[in-house]
Amino acid sequence: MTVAIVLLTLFGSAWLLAVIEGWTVTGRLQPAAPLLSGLAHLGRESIVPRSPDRVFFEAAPVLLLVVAVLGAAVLPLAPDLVIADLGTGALFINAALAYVLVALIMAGWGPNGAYAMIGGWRFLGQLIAYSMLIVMPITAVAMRAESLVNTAIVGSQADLWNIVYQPLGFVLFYIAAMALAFRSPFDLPTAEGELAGGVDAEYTGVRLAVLRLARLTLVVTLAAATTVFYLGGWHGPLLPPWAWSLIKTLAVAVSMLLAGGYLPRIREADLMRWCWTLGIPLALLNIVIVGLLILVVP
Amino acid sequence: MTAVLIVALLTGAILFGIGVYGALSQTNLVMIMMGVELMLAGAMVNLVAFWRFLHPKSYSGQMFVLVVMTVMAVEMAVGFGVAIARFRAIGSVEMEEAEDLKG
Amino acid sequence: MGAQAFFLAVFGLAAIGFGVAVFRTSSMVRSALALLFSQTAVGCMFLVMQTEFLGVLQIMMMATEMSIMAIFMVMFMMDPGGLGGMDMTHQKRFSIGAGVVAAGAAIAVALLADWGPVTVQAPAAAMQTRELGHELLGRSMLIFETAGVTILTAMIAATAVAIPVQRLADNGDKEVSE
Amino acid sequence: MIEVTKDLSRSADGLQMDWLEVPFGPVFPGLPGGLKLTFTLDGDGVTGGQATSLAGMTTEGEDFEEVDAGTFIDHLASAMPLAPVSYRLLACLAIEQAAGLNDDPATTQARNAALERERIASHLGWLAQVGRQLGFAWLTHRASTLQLQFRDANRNRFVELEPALRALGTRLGRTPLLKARLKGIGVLSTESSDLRGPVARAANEGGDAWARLWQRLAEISASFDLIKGAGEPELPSLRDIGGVSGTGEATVDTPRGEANLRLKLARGHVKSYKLDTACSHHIGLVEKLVEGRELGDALVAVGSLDLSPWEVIP
Repeated sequence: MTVAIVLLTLFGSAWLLAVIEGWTVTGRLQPAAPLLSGLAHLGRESIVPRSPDRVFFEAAPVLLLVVAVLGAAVLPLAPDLVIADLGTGALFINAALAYVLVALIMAGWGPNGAYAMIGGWRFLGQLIAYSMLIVMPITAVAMRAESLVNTAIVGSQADLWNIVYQPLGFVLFYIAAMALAFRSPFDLPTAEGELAGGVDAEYTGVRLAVLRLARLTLVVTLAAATTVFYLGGWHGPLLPPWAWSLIKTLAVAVSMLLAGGYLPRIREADLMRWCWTLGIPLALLNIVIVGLLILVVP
Repeated sequence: MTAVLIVALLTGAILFGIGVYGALSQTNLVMIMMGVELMLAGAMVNLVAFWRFLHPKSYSGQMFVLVVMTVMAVEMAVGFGVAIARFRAIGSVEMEEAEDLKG
Repeated sequence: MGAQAFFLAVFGLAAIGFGVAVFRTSSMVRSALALLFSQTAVGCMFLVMQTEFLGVLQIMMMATEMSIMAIFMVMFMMDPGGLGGMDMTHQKRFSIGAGVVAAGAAIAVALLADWGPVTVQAPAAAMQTRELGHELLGRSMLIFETAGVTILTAMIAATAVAIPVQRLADNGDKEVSE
Repeated sequence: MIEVTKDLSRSADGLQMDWLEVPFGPVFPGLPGGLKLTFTLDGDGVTGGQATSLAGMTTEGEDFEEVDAGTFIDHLASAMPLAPVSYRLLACLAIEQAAGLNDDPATTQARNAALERERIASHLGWLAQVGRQLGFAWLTHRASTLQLQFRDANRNRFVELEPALRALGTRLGRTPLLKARLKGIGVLSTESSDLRGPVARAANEGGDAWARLWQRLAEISASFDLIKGAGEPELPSLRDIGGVSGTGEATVDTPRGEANLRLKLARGHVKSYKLDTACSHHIGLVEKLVEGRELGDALVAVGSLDLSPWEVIP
């Protein structure tokens, strides 16, 4: 039962996100647009390039979707509304989302195209930049909750949200999450101006529909993770718990979606240099600060 | 109950066997390293099986698994460092063309 | 207990299947990703054996590690796409023999040895993580630190070896690094 | 494997890898349509590049049968869709100079106002294209809407649009990541041969994509003041010259640089002409610009030259 609810909320918010994205791009609010474009994709011809690596070409969009859903499996929407409350839930999110890279390498190598291949391997470089900035803030969050269980993490934020307790960690995690979901300022693998769509340039028909759904669900999962780690999950005054986590997740997801339109794409060399020389020291500083706060302020 | 332990140990043994075959049969340094990775994976399966079914009290078993994971990472890092230097020197990392490294 | 044995066998067969695929495919990236999924199956075996932290760690690490191996394979192999279908092996008979002997020895030990009492119930996952934490920072603090330092030295050594040697401007000084 | 990699060329880090010949074809998003780049890629580093234009004017002056002056002007203007007004003005000046008419101030002022208006529109079009290349959605949307409003705006419409234009300039100055993206990309030193127009003027302030961006923004505001000073901008049209013959030459500073036209007039018909544009020289710069660069930087460098494939005369 909880599985159905969580999946419903996941794909419902992905659909809401698609409506909002359509609204910002075309300026018209059409609730049915995502469904219609999804059906339209089903109707279109699904082209397979010459001598592709067929297994990778077919598996990549599905793997991306499975990874996004798997990541959401450990995120609690309410104290009892979580599919699998694992003992190492916080780490499991990162373990699941590490396969976004595998899906993109498959999507890059599969279609046997120069743009897609370059896009795929570029995301490997991007991973080397952002992966530390996801794990270290999670460590700081787990330190405060003294446990890796997600419900305990949300429970520890009952009186003071983590965004207030460790703002530095929130900023780093938010940036790394956008880099992981290859959203706009970090859309190196699907750079429209440099690689003409890169990784998802070769996909048409039903595979493109699955890929688009997977990318939106990935943003929702990352937004839900940010809510659980930093915005005090289901805590909130009047509304029932699941409503609060839904509102916060949608707010974070929409902000991730729209923040990119106002920034040019970052250079890969800059991304790596700043993440390593600036990001990692800050993340370590964040861990030290949280450690001091826990020990000094009971 | 020991059946589960036996299944785990068999899997570890077979993975180890595949790793040995791979490491010895392949001509390319990178493939040999993949063989070694498979061997280490087989070893790790055995380690976890031993910890889970025989000595769940002493956590040094799990500690050992972490050390094996570190070995995997270190072996890959240094292996690729050497492979890059080798590739720059003679343009190939094939083992059959490595006679010039003989002592 | 039957379910655990069943799932363990399922993931074990998956790991072995992908492991065999690693050396049978001609396409290098497919072989690297086969190894990736073999390691993920091994990670799932850890989860089935209720050692959750190790399983999640294995799954997480192997995704990135094997992807990096994939790009190195593309760099260093003759026909990475595997369209040419070349055979890249030598001394096949000897290695099959060695593989069978190694596996046979391990299987013999597994079957013949008397493993004694097998515990049925493993500690809870959160408790395991806590205990492992105490072990890491308690008794085996030294091992944990040396492992960390070893990774650091390996990173530095690998980068130092991989960086191209700049030809020093040989303005007469002897110390011209080749 | 040694024989496989023996004859491969060595890349920057000394490894012999096989390089890919990848076309960044005539309709690449973010590049002007008709411009075909062929890069030799070593991974995502560019080791060699070559630019050709598929939309350039093929017929040179030779096999050009005589044509009446008016149709010649329309022919030249329609052949250059990215800067029609400037080439119409160029043709009118050249023909009038051939006919020996002296220019009266009123029409010159109106023509210059039209030329400056097109300069603003062309630079806004370039900004929209750079926005699309950098994935900067706001800039693309903003610049293209402004361009449509400016294209055929009369003088009082100009005054209304001025604050929007100033806001665009300041907003670009404050955008994070833009300077890091454009600084030091596509550096063209001052002594590199035959630079023209904004690329040349930006050469002495650092000569990279960042300097070109600010040079074009400065030109937009400079043209803006010129238009406010001059009269009502209206399309340059040919004054009647009757059946005159002679040779004439004219130079106009188009938005992409000085273009020069030399033509021979016979009894009111244009016998032959020789056109030299800025883009035919700038397209030669691409090779040196992209050599040894990362793919993204190479494409941004080519985009910052603001090449118009139509104005490339082979």
